[in-house]
Amino acid sequence: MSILIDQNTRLIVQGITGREGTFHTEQMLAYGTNVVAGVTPGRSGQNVFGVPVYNTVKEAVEETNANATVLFVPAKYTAQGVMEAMQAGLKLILTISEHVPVQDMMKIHHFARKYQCRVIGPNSFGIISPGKAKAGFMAHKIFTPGSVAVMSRSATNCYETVFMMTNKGIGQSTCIGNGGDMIPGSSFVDLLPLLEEDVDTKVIVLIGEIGGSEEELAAEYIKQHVTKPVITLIAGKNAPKDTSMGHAGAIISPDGTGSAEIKEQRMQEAGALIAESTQHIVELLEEIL
Amino acid sequence: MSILIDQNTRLIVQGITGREGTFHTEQMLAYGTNVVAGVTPGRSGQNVFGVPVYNTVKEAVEETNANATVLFVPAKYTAQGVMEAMQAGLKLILTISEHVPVQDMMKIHHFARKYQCRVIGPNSFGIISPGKAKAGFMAHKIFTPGSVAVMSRSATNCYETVFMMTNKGIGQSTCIGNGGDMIPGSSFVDLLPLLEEDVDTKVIVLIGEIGGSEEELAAEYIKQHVTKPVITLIAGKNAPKDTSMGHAGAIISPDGTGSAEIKEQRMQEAGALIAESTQHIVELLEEIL
Amino acid sequence: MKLLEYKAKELFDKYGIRTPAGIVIDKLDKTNHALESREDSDLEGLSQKLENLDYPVVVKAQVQVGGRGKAGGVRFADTPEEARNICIQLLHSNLKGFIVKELLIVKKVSGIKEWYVSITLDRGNKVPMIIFSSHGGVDIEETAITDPDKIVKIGIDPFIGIEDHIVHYIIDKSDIGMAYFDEMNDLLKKLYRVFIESDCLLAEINPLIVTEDHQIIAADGKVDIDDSALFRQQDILAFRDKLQEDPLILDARKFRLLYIPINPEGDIAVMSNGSGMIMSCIDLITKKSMSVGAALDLGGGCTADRIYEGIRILLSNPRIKTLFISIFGGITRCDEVANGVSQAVKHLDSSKTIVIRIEGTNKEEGLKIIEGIQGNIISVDSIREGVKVLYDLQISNNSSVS
Amino acid sequence: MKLLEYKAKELFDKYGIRTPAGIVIDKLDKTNHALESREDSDLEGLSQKLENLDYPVVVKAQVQVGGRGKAGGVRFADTPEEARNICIQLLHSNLKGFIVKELLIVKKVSGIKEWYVSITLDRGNKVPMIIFSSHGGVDIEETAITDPDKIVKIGIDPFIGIEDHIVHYIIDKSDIGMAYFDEMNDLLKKLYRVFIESDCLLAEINPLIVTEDHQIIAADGKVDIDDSALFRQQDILAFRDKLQEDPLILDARKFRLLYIPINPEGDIAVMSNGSGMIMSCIDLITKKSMSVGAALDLGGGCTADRIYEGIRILLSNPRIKTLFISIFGGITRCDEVANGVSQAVKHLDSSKTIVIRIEGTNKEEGLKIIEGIQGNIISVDSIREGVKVLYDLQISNNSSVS
Repeated sequence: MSILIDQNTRLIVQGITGREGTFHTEQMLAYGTNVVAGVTPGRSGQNVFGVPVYNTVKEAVEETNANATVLFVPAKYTAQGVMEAMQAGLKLILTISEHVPVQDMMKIHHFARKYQCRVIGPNSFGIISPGKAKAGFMAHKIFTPGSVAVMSRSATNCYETVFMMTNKGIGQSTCIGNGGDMIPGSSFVDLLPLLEEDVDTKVIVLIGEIGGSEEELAAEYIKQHVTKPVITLIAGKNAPKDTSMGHAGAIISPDGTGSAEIKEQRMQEAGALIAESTQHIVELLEEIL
Repeated sequence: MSILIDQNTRLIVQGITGREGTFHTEQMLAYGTNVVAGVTPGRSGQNVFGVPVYNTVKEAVEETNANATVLFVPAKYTAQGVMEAMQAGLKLILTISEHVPVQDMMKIHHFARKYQCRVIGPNSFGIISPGKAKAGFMAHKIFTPGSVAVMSRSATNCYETVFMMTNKGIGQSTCIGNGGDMIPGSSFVDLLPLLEEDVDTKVIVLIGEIGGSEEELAAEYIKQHVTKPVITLIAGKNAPKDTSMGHAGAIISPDGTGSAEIKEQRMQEAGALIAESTQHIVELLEEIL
Repeated sequence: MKLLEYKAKELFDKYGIRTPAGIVIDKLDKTNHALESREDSDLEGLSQKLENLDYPVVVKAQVQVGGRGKAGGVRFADTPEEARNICIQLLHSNLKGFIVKELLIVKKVSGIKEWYVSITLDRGNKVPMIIFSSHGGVDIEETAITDPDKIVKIGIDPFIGIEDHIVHYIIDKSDIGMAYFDEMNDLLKKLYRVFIESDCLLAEINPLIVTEDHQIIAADGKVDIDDSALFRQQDILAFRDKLQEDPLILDARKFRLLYIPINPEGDIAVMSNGSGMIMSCIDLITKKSMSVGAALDLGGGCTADRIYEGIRILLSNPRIKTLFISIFGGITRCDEVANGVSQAVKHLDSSKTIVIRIEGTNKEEGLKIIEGIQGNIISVDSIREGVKVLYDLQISNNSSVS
Repeated sequence: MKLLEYKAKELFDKYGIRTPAGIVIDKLDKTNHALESREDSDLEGLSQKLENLDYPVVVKAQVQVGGRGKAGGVRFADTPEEARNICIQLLHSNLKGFIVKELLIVKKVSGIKEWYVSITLDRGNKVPMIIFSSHGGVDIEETAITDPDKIVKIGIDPFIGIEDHIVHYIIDKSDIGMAYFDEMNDLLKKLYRVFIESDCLLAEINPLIVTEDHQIIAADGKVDIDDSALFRQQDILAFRDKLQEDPLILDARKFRLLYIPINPEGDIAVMSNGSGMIMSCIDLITKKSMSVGAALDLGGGCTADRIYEGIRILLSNPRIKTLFISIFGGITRCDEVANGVSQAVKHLDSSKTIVIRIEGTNKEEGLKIIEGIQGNIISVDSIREGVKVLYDLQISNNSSVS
């Protein structure tokens, strides 16, 4: 078992005829992902590596019975594409682009609640359940099947960690890129219940960073509901206040909200193991497993 | 036990200083309902029969820890009042006025899903759990505690039925006025799960009428999930097509959608007992109990 | 509330939906007078109006009735003279029971295709729904039955509205071709605005004519407005008075009472303080093979004088022989009802009978008043008993007639 | 992106929010020239502008810096002459490191109260949040700590917006009195429109001055716009070029690179292909008591020439002695990185060192290129090893200096 993405996923690629969409469709197919349809308005009837293209998500769903979608579309069209996918009834929507306007994501957040669907991203590398399927743009070679779930706001910190894990023979059940934006479609606390339930996940690695209060909320949830060991890294301990660290979401408010100290403290109180670096995460994993 | 309304309900009356609001606050208090606050903008600091009045629902909730509200406000202000109650965090909202615009109710329906709250009405007499509490304007004298739950789109058919039940010594667990509008806040299918679960409800009476497909959806649910006996009456078997029968929702489409025949058929297939009249409902109850 | 075609056209025009150019012949008082007296010399106003049109034209009688075309209410004219003759024939004529008071005269549009489009309320999903078919025109209802695949339906999230993918979907499913995207996109978004901003229950265009140069034109429209929202649709509310409605409906409305015509042949009337009970009574009466002609809903808390008016209105219909009043009093007080009835019985035609059943608030006081009433009134203690009395009356009436 | 006060005022004015009347002194090229040469005779343009104002006025230096008032950047004048002198003193002066290029001169507003209001993004609840206090002005931050009850916060559902009950709630909780309902209602709805329509992260008014005749005036404003939304805020995007930003930020932006100033005293720079790794590197470096001066985020898929420019920009800061490059290549190819570095090393100042660690796509090719580079470059195999090398360099630098 894995969560969210596996062999039963029937994936749509929105923006499949674009440069990124085409490239990663090939990559995902090569990894074994069941990409059943692509969507680009005005390109119905074409195909990309044998994947049929439709004008609308709704037709793609009706024709192929797809159950998830990944968007390779520019940030300015992301909200529109996500809303289309929601209205077409999809319950898992992954969005990759960086720099989606905050108000667009605010809108998506509220609609996702209404449509009871899960949005991952934006500014996310996607999701991979190693050995089964991937949806997104992650360099899949570094991943290997196993029992550690990884959730990360940062792609590079996740890759770094996973690479070292794989080198040490520690595999992953599912790795999720939450994305580095101010308003992610899903935050740690939205995904923790799935990981806690997943029989194939033995340890949860949670790579957070400064800004917002997702880690604090996750800590509260971990305290009350999570029985599995959790290892966490909070990046940005030495970032200056009121300065965005590249990720739109990685910013400590002038009043100190979103600082790494509070996040680490809450996580410690919740019983999570605090890692000092990506390498330290792997060392802690070696101790536990 | 009862559902939705009982001794633990802490009720707000929105529009408490209006003629209807004041009159029914007195009635509800007399029946033992715990009316904890009233709301009328600009009337903060006043009180009505000892009930403190606030300018906003949010303040009323903060000050009195209220958990339900009933609106005695004109139809044109109903949507606004309901939305305010939702935003103040209330999860049970009863609305009484007739002739709320359809698009207002459409809006309310979608927001209620988002706020995960239950709206009953509009054009509803409210809810009563006999002997415990009532919220609404029903003539409570005819009700008596017991084990039959009644849900009705029509107030008069409900009264008529309950009056005869009480005369025959058959009491009610909870009676709910779903309201006669095109888009009710809650329809039968939304409430059936609560009645199926309620240990004090032994039989469910469902008084429907022509128009829409609430009875058909209820039948589907009953077939699959309801183990208790269900008695149903469908009013309007002889109403002409394309003519509203007083209730905005009681209208058979030109194409025949919403006819009583289909509703009765579906209910019969679901194993419900079909009553020919309100009096027949009571006769069937006497046979069952 | 259903709008007349010309009012629907006016609404479409306001939102920039393309409709055929045309005029409305209505408040031509002089013309009307002339028509009544058939004095041709007074019809100059009409002639002048007709001169400026682009021929051929269609002259359409503005009446709220189905099958208008077959009844001769839609006619074509190639010249102003022809049009004038048709106008004279149609104005003030009787079309299936309705007097023709207005005519809509529009340029005859010829097209290469006839489509159908409407936005309606999907009660199940609580959203506006677009219905589109590339097989529009008079046969749309048949198409819906014989070839449902030719009809595309798609719900619109009211908080999102019509985005491009909705238009793409409709075009793909109906196979009309992406060349129509701009026209369809523009039309659907405008029609949706009409639907939302005018509180519609239905906004329909049929036929939607596709011209040779691929423009689409709303050749005929039906619009139904939510009665509950008329308070914020002042423009349309004002128009309501122009509609030819049953005078009894209008009379009742003055007293905030709801008169509902049921079966034109029926000889029983039903009055109650709630529509649920009205429907229940009609069901029981009809089950006994009797026929209800009309019903009247008093609503809650009705007073004696309004009850009196309600009875007067129901019994002013000469077909109605018997009135069944069934009251379950909550806010409505039985003594008020009894007082209203008492007043009404004084003016009661001797051939008519009132059967009354009261229950609930102030029942005892009400019964006492009823006992004191002299006249054709029978008091009963339940709906079922009331229906039995109605049945007995029917039998004795029939036997006395025969 | 934070707007200068006068641009915030311009935005408020556009939405009809009441602000003090005033002028902006900016593109007075002649004036500026005159100021530089201190030739009084050339200042006529300025004098003329100042003549038409309503005195007393406040002259405010337009710079993006906190504590502007205490640093002498906000001054009062009773006459045009006084204003002129202040202008001459302030324009082109240096205020906490920023050259004053624009002045906002407004009528001095005297009020009976100073309130605070802002709309900000509540990241937790994903809604705009109104923050209001009847204890506004310079002490607002202190009030937030010492007297949090004096600050009212309420979230706005973005699909509903500000309804009357929101305004009632704020008035009740802050106890300013219902007499201010109309003014507050108007202001909040306008400020909310500013927030939504301009894609704000923050729209703040402080102080919000209440005049003797109970009008409320936005005397100073802060507006922060979502950078990701600038594509649809063309007006504001154009204004960005006016802001005085670190020239290195501007230089990097030209190459679609993100330059992030960290500690002005730091002598190490960090470059990576993702902000997560940048933060991780800074954390590890700082933990070893070293200090990072700046960082540069390459983003994904960066090419050799852009990498070259990134290195050039980071090392153009004379304080920076060592550059740590850490790459985990997914889309980014290690050979491209190595080629960029190779190019940069050719121009490398002999006092500076590059420490590089590459991993991922095309690592082998990259390492081969790096091996061939002649110059101050050290290749390492992990972040931890890289930090250790940085530490050793620091030690040896320090000892060689001492």
